[in-house]
Amino acid sequence: MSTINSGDTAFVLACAALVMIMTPGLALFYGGLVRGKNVLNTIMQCFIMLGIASVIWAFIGYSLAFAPDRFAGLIGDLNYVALKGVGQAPNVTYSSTLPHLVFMIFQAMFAIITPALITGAIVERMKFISFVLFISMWIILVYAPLAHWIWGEGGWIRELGALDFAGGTVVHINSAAAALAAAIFVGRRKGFLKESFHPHNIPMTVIGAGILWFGWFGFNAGSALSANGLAASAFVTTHLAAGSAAISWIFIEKLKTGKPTTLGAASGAIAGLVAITPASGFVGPIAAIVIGTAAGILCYLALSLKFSFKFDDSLDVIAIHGVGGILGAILTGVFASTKINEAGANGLLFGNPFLIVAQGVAVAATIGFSFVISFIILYIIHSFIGLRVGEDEEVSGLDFSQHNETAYLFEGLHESEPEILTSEKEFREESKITFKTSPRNG
Amino acid sequence: MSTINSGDTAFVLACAALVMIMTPGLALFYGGLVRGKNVLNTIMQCFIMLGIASVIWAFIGYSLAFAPDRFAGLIGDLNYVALKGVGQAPNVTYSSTLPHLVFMIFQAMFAIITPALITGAIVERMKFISFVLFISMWIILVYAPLAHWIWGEGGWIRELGALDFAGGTVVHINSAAAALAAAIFVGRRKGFLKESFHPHNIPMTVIGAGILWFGWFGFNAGSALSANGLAASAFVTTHLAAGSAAISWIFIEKLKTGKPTTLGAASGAIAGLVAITPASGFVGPIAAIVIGTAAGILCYLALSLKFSFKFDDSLDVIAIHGVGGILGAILTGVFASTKINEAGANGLLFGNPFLIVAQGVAVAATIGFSFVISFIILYIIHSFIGLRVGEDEEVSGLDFSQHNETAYLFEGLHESEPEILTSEKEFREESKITFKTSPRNG
Amino acid sequence: MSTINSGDTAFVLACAALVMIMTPGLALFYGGLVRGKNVLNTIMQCFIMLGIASVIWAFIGYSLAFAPDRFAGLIGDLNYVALKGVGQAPNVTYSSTLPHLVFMIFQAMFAIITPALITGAIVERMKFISFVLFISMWIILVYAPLAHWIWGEGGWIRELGALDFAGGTVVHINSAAAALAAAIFVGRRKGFLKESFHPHNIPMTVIGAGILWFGWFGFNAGSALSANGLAASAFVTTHLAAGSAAISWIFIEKLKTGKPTTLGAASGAIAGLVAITPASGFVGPIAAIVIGTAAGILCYLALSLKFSFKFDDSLDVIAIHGVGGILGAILTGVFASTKINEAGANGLLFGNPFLIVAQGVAVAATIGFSFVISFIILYIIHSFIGLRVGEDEEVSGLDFSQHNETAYLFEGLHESEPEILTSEKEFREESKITFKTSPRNG
Amino acid sequence: MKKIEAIIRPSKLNEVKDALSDIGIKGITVSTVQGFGRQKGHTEVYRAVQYKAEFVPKIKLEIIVGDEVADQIVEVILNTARTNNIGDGKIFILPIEEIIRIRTGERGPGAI
Amino acid sequence: MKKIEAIIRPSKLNEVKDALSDIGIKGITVSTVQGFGRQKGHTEVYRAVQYKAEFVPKIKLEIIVGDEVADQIVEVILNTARTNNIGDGKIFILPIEEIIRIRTGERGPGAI
Amino acid sequence: MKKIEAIIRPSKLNEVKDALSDIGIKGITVSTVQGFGRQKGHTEVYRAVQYKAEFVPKIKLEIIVGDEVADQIVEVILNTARTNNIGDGKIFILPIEEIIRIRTGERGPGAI
Ligand SMILES: Nc1ncnc2c1ncn2[C@@H]1O[C@H](COP(=O)(O)OP(=O)(O)O)[C@@H](O)[C@H]1O
Ligand SMILES: Nc1ncnc2c1ncn2[C@@H]1O[C@H](COP(=O)(O)OP(=O)(O)O)[C@@H](O)[C@H]1O
Ligand SMILES: Nc1ncnc2c1ncn2[C@@H]1O[C@H](COP(=O)(O)OP(=O)(O)O)[C@@H](O)[C@H]1O
Repeated sequence: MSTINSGDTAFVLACAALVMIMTPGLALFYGGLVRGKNVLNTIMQCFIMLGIASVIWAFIGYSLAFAPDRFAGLIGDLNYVALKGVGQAPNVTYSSTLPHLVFMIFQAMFAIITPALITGAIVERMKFISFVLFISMWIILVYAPLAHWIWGEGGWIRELGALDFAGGTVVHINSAAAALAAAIFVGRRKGFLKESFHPHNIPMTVIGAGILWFGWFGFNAGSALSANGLAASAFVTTHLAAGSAAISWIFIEKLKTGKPTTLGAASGAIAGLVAITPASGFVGPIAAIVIGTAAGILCYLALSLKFSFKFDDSLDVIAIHGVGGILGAILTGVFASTKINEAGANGLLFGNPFLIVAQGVAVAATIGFSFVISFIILYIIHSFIGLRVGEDEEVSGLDFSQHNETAYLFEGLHESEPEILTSEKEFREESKITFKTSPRNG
Repeated sequence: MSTINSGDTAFVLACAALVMIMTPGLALFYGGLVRGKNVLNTIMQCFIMLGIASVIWAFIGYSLAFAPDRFAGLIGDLNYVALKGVGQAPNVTYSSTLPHLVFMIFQAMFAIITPALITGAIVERMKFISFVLFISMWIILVYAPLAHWIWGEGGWIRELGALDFAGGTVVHINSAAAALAAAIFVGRRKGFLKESFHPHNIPMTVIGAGILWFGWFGFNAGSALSANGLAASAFVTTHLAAGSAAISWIFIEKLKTGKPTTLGAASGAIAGLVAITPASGFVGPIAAIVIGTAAGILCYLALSLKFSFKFDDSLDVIAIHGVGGILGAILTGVFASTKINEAGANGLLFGNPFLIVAQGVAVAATIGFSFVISFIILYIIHSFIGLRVGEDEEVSGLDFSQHNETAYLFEGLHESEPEILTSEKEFREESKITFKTSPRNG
Repeated sequence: MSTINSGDTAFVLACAALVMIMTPGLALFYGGLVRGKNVLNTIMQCFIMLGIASVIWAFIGYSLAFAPDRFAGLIGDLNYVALKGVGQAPNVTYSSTLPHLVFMIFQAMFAIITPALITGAIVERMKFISFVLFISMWIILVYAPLAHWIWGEGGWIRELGALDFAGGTVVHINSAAAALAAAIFVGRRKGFLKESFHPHNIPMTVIGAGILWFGWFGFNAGSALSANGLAASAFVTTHLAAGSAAISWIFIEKLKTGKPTTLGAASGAIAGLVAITPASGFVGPIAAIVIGTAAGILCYLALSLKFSFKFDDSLDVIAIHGVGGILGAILTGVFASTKINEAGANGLLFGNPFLIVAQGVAVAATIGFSFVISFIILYIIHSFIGLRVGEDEEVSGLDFSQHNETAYLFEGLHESEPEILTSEKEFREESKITFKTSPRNG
Repeated sequence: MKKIEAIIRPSKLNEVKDALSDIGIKGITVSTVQGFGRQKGHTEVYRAVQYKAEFVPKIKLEIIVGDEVADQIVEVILNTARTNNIGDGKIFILPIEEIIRIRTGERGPGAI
Repeated sequence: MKKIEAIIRPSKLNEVKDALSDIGIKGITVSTVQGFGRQKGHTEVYRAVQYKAEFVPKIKLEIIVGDEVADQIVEVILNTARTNNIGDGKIFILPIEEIIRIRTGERGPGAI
Repeated sequence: MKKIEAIIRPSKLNEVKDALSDIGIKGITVSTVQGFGRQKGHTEVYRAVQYKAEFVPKIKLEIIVGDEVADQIVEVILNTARTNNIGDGKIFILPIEEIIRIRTGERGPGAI
């Protein structure tokens, strides 16, 4: 029988809130890494996902991903379109102790942050409108199907036996594959390999990492969909992997460049969080430390890929989310144990060589599908309206060129405020305001 | 029988923490919008509410609002003064599954943020001491009675049948009405309509909006006072309304001024959150999207009010919290459904034209009461000590004039630190510190 | 019988996440107070604790603190080394309704923030590597034993009957005693008493305080280890003490220096939170207001200690965490009541003069033990590799000298990006990148 | 041609700029500086310690003009930037040998 | 010796600096300024209100050089900083009487 | 009258200012600049990529003084700003034609 459990409901709602705050956290993380003339555009690309992805999810995305399977494990049907039938009673397919709405909104938060992750590869040069169109189509055509394949009842990769506790494939590898397509298609920033693109505010980035880490507890532990021992286990593995990766990243950094950096610690933590994501509910704490340590080192080394292949993955989405996600997916196939999670499977270390194969298939399918469809979407938008801002706009910065805004106005010229223009008759005499919402002026 | 439910307790305590963080979030939201010379004063006006409003609430406010009704639905009695009798056992009048202290502290967080919202209308010019006095009296004379009318057992508006799930009237319309009184009485900033008051740090504002959104889940879903389907429903409506409003605001902005702005997305989200607040526990998700979309557009259009009527509502409290709150209250009367919440009522759309009338009465009573009493309080303070800083103080900034502080000290002059003065004998020889707490010096 | 309660589990996991976010919050709180050239190092010293302390805790710290007592209440045994046996089933010694992992990770968060607190005393001058070594040894040799003494089953101070609900001794007095040792041993900053060390970003500090306050709900209420009336009570006392202390600090500040400051309100709030920590689960709300008010005043007055004794406790760890912690521990001996918490004891006010004696012993033992062992650890590190950066490095700032980074790059010189150096052959022709991870270049 | 440098209060920038604009000045270069002079800075307080800021934020204007308008500009600045309180600032006049407009390569007064 | 002051676009700083370096210039002092001139600033929008920014961010270079290289420097700046759009900036040449290197106390051209 | 411009290390500002104050200098205008010279900037590292910062933060002092004290000021700056390491900076002396105190309208040496 399905009765709602208040502890589980409290837990998963709190986790949904935690995952929600990850998107503003990501906005800070990315925002600090770009130049000051592009920080608002970077923040905006994350923030607006809270609007766009949420609405798309409610109308169609959730149904495609989690409504009963329609075609051979490929896509959900339209039963839940516009949240029809998604109410306060449980959806026993996914959880018998939670209101269906709780499961839906928890999943919505994943559909918000995943496209936001992609932006790291195209910051400082993509048209905002093209970005919005790209991401809108992407959620429907890439994210929802993939979520169905891997998490949906009847999804073909799930049926295959591949494990992804909280989104190593669906979220991280998926966004990284799309990021690669986008970085290639949108092209390099003016000055790539010639100029430094010095982060404009590293404290902002580190705080963003702190918020991401905080929210990731919701991401991973919440994926247990219940406030139980499994949630606790996922919580612990998440924390330990993040911490170990922060250490291993600054350790190798110290070896390679002489000093441990703050940005390195923050980047390492994120790499660890990415890598533990698929494994978090299947492995024990020491395995988590191994996974985290490996992620810190491997993702650090993967930073060189973009220079070797000369694509401008500006904020290293591929090195961190791609490589970290693949590492995590594969190591899940090594360290997973049914002692941790009965609903899971044993990995290589516990005598089962098949899991790692399934994990490999899941990874390959995710990369292939996401890359190809993302490329096609980009191609279509490119053909109609273009993907990239003009060179002048890139030089003057996207905050101004895309949003008519400037992020900061610091000391000194406070009193030299710019003039206000007006076109409202009644103000003209006494002021210089242009006010654009007035009905008389509209 | 009343037994404490651990899931509900966990949930509402977590929600209380979420509502608490909204006040620092508001400090960021407002702080980023003012000029750099006033950012600390703006932050302080929010932050200090965590002290002042909390203590007033514990001593008297909670009792006036939620102790048993005293005069015909107008005010609570003094039974709970200084939290007498407010303990670990439930107060079954409001919730039988929560410790009474949980209900009290959850409500306290609302009494903190509501006065903080008002500050948006008087930033950059009001004396700090006058502000503190105003707000202290306001919590007792305006907030507590209104909370009693609308949420208190026996409160006359509650008896009338008006619905306000989480504070559309009590929090938003109320603070906006007081903000109008304050904006008028305190007067316009020097340079209003002539100079621009360019926000000094928009990333700060957007992050503030993110934190507000995050905290708002506690605000609205927590108002279910239980971790159940209703809480889930309120959580979902909150999220969707915020997201839709962010979209609709930047959409109309694009039509009117050519570009979607980051500040617009953040402002729209807040408008949507305001509008859904009274409705959040009574309407379904699609209604929430409609309410949010309407709020984004209407609040945007309402921005012009302050220019038409020439009051300096500096950070648009009236346009966002006033107009958004009224819209939400009225649309609650349209979209409310007992299918969502049995304890609620049906709105116009579900065949009940009376609810909208009750909502209108609630709105009108709130505006009238709050505006008039706020005006009287301001008048009294004005008569005794004045409300406004001197013109010189306004020019040099309130951070310095009210708090002897400067918010930022960036690169370059780091080494040219100001001298330290001393009046402590023993230091005079070797240093120049003035230390003000030394007992020998006091 | 021990069965896991989902409400309690949800609550304590949420609280663990809240305590985790305190460390990034502390990074902001401290980071804003230092000069811009040292902000990253300051943030890093906090952030890296999330890595180092977590891993040490998992491998050995938790076992030393909470495994069954080994030597007369002095230390736990090695049963839980590497989290052996710490699983999803409850550890009934500490909580019968939570998975053991939940208790472990909740405690881990305390072991992270405690060493981070110490950094306030040595910012802007300590070598990063020496700091890391110091803190690693400190967690094992100081923190874990002390936690065992006071919280461990069989710990001698616990047996004595001293009360410390959430860490007044273990966390605050302990970190302050170590801070004193470190401030003395590492020495004063160049320019101490001669130059001002003007905070570079007070909004950052205030927001840090807001996040700390938010997280402190997890710290204190979570220490009830259950979502019940006691947790609610601790939540309320925490909030009221923080609020009262913010008020009393700015009040005495106004008397002494003429104006209430924003930094004062934030500092006062932290002082109140510190002082209520040991008392939070034993006293009622009015006692909490008394404790908070006293903390705001006393910690303010204690700021002068560092000038009288001329140690450079740069960010006032001793005045706030030391004095505040001692005050709280003693007042717990005054205001504790078994009416609030049956598992506690009555204090002086409720007729029991013995509790205050036990509290005094706990305080003295904590200070003595922590100070002496910290000093020894510092001495060892000093002898081998030194504690302090060179004078040149101090002048140019620790961000650069310890981490090769610069925190901010603001407007104006955006386009004058520094050149990128290269030593990778294939790039030499077309660019100037030095890439340090390339295997060909490694 | 002359180079006129003026150190003024930040709060006067808009007024001065508008007044200069009114008399036909087409170009000004503005920067933020810190002044040390008779006017004393604020006393700020952090954690009970008072600091005296010795530097006062000022705005520096640099204007290149033909010899004939120099006096007029000085007049305009004197009239608009003055508050009669200590700290109003200074005007310096320097000789200048050449001015070139980068866009066109024009030299001399025509490039102003 | 001459003092050359050039007001240029921020986006041209790197190019100008590299070009000057190439012709053997060893020292430059750079600062950020706000320019008011024929080039008009951006129109920004905050909460439906449009603001016209009258100041445009510019970079100011100051270079002290011997008389003989002054012309060459002007040439280099003209060639690299020019975009042919309004707002390219100005070059000013001022006389200078003495230059001293603090490190060594050297005076005159050798101190450049 | 002379205009003395000095480019110094940020860490020397306080010392120089105090020393100038001691010899009776009443006014100084200070600004932050970036220097490009023999002294090379830091090498910073972001995500495994090393960047060489070519600009070094410096402080610029501007002091208008009567002809007679110019040499004394140069002396004082040389003595206090010197560390004998590359990057100590430069002093430039420029001629100045007039100085006016805005507050009073005074001109010439009395306005200094
Ligand atoms: N001799 C000087 N050289 C350079 N700048 C000066 C000089 N004297 C004053 N200033 C600048 O002018 C500003 C105002 O001078 P101050 O002495 O405070 O007041 P006043 O202009 O009213 O005499 C100072 O802050 C400083 O920036
Ligand atoms: N007479 C002047 N005095 C000082 N600075 C000037 C003067 N004229 C122009 N400038 C500076 O040069 C910059 C460019 O000038 P502007 O008139 O916009 O374009 P252009 O250089 O193409 O004629 C201005 O922003 C200003 O900083
Ligand atoms: N010819 C010059 N013109 C303008 N500024 C210069 C010149 N030469 C040096 N500078 C300034 O002086 C600073 C110090 O010069 P640098 O060559 O690094 O060392 P040093 O002063 O010891 O010779 C530079 O950073 C730059 O700001």
